[in-house]
Amino acid sequence: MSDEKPAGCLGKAMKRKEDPRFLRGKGHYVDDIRLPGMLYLSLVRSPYPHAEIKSIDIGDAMKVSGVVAVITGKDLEAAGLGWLPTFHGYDKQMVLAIGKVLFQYQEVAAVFAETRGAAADGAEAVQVDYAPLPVVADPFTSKTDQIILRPDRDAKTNHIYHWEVGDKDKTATALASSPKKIKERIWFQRCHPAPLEPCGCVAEFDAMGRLQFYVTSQAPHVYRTALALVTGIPEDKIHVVSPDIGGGFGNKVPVYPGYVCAIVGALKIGRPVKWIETRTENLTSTGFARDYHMDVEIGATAEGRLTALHVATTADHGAFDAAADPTKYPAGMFGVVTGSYDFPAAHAEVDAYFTNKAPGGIAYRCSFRVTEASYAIERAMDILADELGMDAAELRRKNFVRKDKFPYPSALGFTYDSGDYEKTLGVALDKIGYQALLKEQAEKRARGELMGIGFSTFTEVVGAGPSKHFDILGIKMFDSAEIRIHPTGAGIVRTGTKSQGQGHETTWAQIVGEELGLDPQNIMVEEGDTDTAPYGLGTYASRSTPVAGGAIALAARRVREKARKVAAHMLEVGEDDVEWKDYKFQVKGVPAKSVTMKEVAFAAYTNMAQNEPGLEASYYYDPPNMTFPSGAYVAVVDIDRETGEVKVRRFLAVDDCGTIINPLVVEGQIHGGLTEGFAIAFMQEIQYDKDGNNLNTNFTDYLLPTSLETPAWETDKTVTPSPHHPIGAKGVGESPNVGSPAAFVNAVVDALSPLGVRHLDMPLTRDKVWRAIRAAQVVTT
Amino acid sequence: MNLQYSGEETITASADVVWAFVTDPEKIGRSLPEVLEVTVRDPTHVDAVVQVAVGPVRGKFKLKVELQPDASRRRIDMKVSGGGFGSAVDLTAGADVVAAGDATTLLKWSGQAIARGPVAAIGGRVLDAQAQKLIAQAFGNVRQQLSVTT
Amino acid sequence: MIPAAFNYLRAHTSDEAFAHLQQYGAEARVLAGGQSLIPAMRFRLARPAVLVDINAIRDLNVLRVNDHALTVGAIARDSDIERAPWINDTRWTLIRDVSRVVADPVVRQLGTVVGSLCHNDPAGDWTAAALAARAEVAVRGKDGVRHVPIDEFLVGSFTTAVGEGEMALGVHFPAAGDRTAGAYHKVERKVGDFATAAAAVQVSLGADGTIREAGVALSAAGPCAVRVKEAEEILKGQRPSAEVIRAAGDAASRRSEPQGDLRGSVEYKKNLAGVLVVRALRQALSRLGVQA
Amino acid sequence: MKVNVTVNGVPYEREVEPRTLLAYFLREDCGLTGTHVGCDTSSCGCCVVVLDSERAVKSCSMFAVQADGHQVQTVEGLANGGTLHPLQQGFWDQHGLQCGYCTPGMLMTSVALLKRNPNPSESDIREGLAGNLCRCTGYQNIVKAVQQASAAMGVQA
Repeated sequence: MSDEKPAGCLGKAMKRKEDPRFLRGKGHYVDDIRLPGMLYLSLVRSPYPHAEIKSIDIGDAMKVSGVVAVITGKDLEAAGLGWLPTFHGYDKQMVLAIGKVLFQYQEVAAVFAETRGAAADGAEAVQVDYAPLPVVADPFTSKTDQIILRPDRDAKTNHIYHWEVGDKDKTATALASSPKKIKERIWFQRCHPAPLEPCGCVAEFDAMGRLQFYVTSQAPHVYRTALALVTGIPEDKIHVVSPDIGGGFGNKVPVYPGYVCAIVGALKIGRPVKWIETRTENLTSTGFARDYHMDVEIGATAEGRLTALHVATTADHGAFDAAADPTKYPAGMFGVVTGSYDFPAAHAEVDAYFTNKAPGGIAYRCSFRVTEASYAIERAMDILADELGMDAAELRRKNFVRKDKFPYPSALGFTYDSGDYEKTLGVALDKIGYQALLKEQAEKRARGELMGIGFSTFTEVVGAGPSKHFDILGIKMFDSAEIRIHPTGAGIVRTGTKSQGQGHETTWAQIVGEELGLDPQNIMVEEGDTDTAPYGLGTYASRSTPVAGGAIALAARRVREKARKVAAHMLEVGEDDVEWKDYKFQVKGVPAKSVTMKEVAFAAYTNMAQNEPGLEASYYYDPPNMTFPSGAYVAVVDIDRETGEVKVRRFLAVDDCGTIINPLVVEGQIHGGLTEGFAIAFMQEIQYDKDGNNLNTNFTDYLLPTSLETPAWETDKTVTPSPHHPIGAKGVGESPNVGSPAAFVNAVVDALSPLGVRHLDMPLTRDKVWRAIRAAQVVTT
Repeated sequence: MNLQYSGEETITASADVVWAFVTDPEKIGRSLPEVLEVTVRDPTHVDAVVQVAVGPVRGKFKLKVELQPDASRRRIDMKVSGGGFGSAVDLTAGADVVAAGDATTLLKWSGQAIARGPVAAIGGRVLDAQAQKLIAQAFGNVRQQLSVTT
Repeated sequence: MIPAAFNYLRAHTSDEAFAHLQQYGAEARVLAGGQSLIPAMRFRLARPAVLVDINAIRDLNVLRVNDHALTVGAIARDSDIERAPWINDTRWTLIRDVSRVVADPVVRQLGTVVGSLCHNDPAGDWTAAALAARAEVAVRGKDGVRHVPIDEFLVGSFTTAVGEGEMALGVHFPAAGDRTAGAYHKVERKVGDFATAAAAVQVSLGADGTIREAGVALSAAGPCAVRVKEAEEILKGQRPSAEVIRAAGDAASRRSEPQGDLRGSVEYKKNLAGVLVVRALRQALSRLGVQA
Repeated sequence: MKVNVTVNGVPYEREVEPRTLLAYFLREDCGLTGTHVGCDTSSCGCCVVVLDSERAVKSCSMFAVQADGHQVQTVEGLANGGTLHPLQQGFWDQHGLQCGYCTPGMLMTSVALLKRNPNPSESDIREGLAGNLCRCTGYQNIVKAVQQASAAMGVQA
């Protein structure tokens, strides 16, 4: 153990403690688990998007060598497990199809076999007789209710919910009287987080009758409670372990049918069952993202002062409403659609509909619909700037929420904790060399070349969230930490979070190290095991640093208070005469008389006098507010007129996520998020044709960028701490995915604006860009 | 994957002979290209197993054929639904039997196929060019078998 | 996804491989690179009963250049070409360009040129290059080895002149005169994707600076790679000029009959065919020191 | 069928079905779970291993029977006891990994890349890694990791 005095480890670019096992190939992922007698589960899936199931013949399948059992929806229904409540509780989802299938690739039967090969052979041998039904492939057709998709529900309509926030009348009158107005339908296409590790699990009932459930879950405790409620197995008899996870991005929040089938199989057959989905199953049946058709209207004065914002969204939720939003927020945090701007009046509404597509909607680094909201406002601001003939940066600066207005009550009900939008944009404009770029652009435009500059000055809302507003399945969205310091000054911190690559084993240790003046190299972090970790709501929506980070800091401060008593005994002074300064306990006014936390820790076990022995504490943190990270992104693009190819020449991201725990980890999160934003803007879509066929069912058609397509990223920061967070941290994981798509699209539309192009929906494929140029040429020539 | 097809066959046989042929489930079943098994269920339903082989793609498709003859208009509609490779193909085809003088008949056909699942996703590029050939081959077989019998 | 079961036969000589293929006919597939076959097997679209592995046959691992031809054996890998000592020779610039954009850098370590020709994907890269370079494929059948010109070898989508029980041994790219250069321009959505459109060209200049020989072919422009004869005739005998190149490009665009799909509309791909032929011709000529 | 494959210098003799993919042979028959599987279409590259100490290959696009009599190097064979390979050290220093799922494939592709081209430029590296997908890092730090390793190995060589 190192003895030198730690000079504080917050903000240090520490190398990650968890890397050595990954570098040596010793990571421990779900598919690495092999238990004696383990069976393999393969799911039979429907090629039809909407069809009655006339019959399921498992005779041939049972004859396939190695096949042990086959179960169908009817078997599950008999065991009371036919349907699964969805996470925010308004709807339910079939585990295996019962009576009919509602989306292509929906689960129809589960085959259990001795080997992977036998399971696949068995699945192929199951004969299902489908009677195709007419298909509803988009929310606008669904809205007409000509074909009712879910007769199982009381309300005989495809309309799932109407949600709205803001002042409808005030906004309508403000819009009506605004001298300048724009209105545009902006679609954020359906896409998919596609983590490199597909979802999967291993389920086993051990000798004690306890369910040992190893699963790719971003929220293991919520899984344990949900499974207890669904299966009736007492919660003490359920042990959920999320081992190392190969990327999540929200895809590993929902509970999938494959998990329930594995558990039922393990129970019925009495042998462990492993289910690992294929890439095709991942892309076609697990939680998709977005699919919001947003009609955006903004009003402004002639000088570009914003007067009002109205957004009406038609949302495609697929066959079941499995969007894992907090209970009171069916449209998640869409209310942040006013963005960084001071709108006097605003009104946002969302209507959601069922379609014959996979369920989901909340995933892909999206903070509960914040990506859709941020894209809508940042795209619409450029359209308004174009309408006003104003510089896009100037229009933004003119309408930013002023620094002195925080905490800022937004027109749609949020209280922004802090921000310095002008400073962040200033750093970006300066570093990108905005004036020089404008000059270059003017010269290029004179020569008919297409160069574009695009901005996105977003504000997002993360860290869900205060218990008075936020719960999932009724469980409030707090988070917790347990810290125990050992006699030699080493320690362990356990949290209810679950990293899927975000570096918690290092950043959590840095918070404890900072708060207690201990060496983070010797603070072990443990998460993901529901038998040992305190209850937490898991890692998604950039909530771990804002919520669990707060819990860790406050648990550490409780440890410090306990330690103060022992320190007072060691320093032979009263408790009130001891102060914590420069990472050690000092006698007030006599800094030379001090003891380090390491020394106090040893004393806590060996010389604690009348104090309670040991040194540990826990804290369940209910955050008073969410946090509001922001940023200023700038993209510079050049377009090849003949091939429609867009080359991203530069991309600068200036992020403000408050206090930074580890700059190396923050930079890594930003690179990763920008790459996802780039992929969404130019390459990614889960498309269904009018017959309900999924056209992007694997990596040959659902495109992930490689090292060659991915631009080089320039990053910078401003730091505006969150006033209410124990260490001022806001969380950053989602900002780049939230903020960057609009910057890319704004840059491309800016490049094409001389041709009269005003808006293009993502993804901006070569074909789409080329046809926009060609259509404009037909107009102008 | 949604594919449209059409074509024409000139058959040296009378319209009545052609009509009798195309409304016979056994004969239609036998006309399917590379057919392995034909099982007639009833006068308007026949099941068949066909071998599909294009480059690396090779395997069996189980087809259910439903005939909808309309004697008054001498038009026969067919609904073919098939499964294989964990995928599904639904084909609707219609053929008009038109007498063309001196004991020859024109068989004018058009069809639409929807392919679903891996066959469409992966084999889509294989399928389109191939499906046109398969359907043309089926109606070609009809012509061959008829010209033999007369 | 796990393939359907099959029998594996490893052949140590061409005769052994040929004997297996003759025995099992349509039920057997040759396993060389396997980079198109194995994914199709994992989806169970391809389910051969027998795989004949030819990777151990030393005399098929040929990559030889001499005065009259570049010979590529059936198990010579894309990456072997990428790293061949002669690859920077102007004569082989078409081959070099293709070897750098086919599939992705790791798949190229196992993928083979001959395998790609036999697979004959409508958007294949090597098939278009073979047309432009007027290659010949050596096919061993019951009555010995025949050399099939590439135009006859490529029959239709995923179908070639290799009959049941037959086997492709290698491909010969004729070594044209020294004032020869080529180029391959491919637009793909990302590395590893099939071509949205691609143009393969190879031109040979005569002593007087006119174009003595021209090969122009397109990928993803029909059931399989297609030679653009009209463009070749426009170029032949002409002195390289912007107009001639433009005319060849327009001919290519007219000849292109692509499918509309996720990669692009018919209109886009047809236009792209012309654009890429123009760019490829310009680059090939500039490699010969001619700016047109 | 019986196969003999030397993996990281250790001979493994196993009875396998011909259809067993090399990736699953390594993971399940040899218990070396460092090699990962992430797709169905030879696209992602997290299954890359080095064949006969020269070729980086996607072990999901090769059958175990094809590796009979050959040598395979996987990520578990990179470190030399306690000392990390320069590439492993580079990835660690440059934060070239986050979830770790693509890392084995990235490392093995880089081993073959540096063997062929000991001091590659940034674009050589980006081109060489274009067959390996990563969803977390955005590649920038992976490229820096390979650059650091090639410099360190250049000094040693």
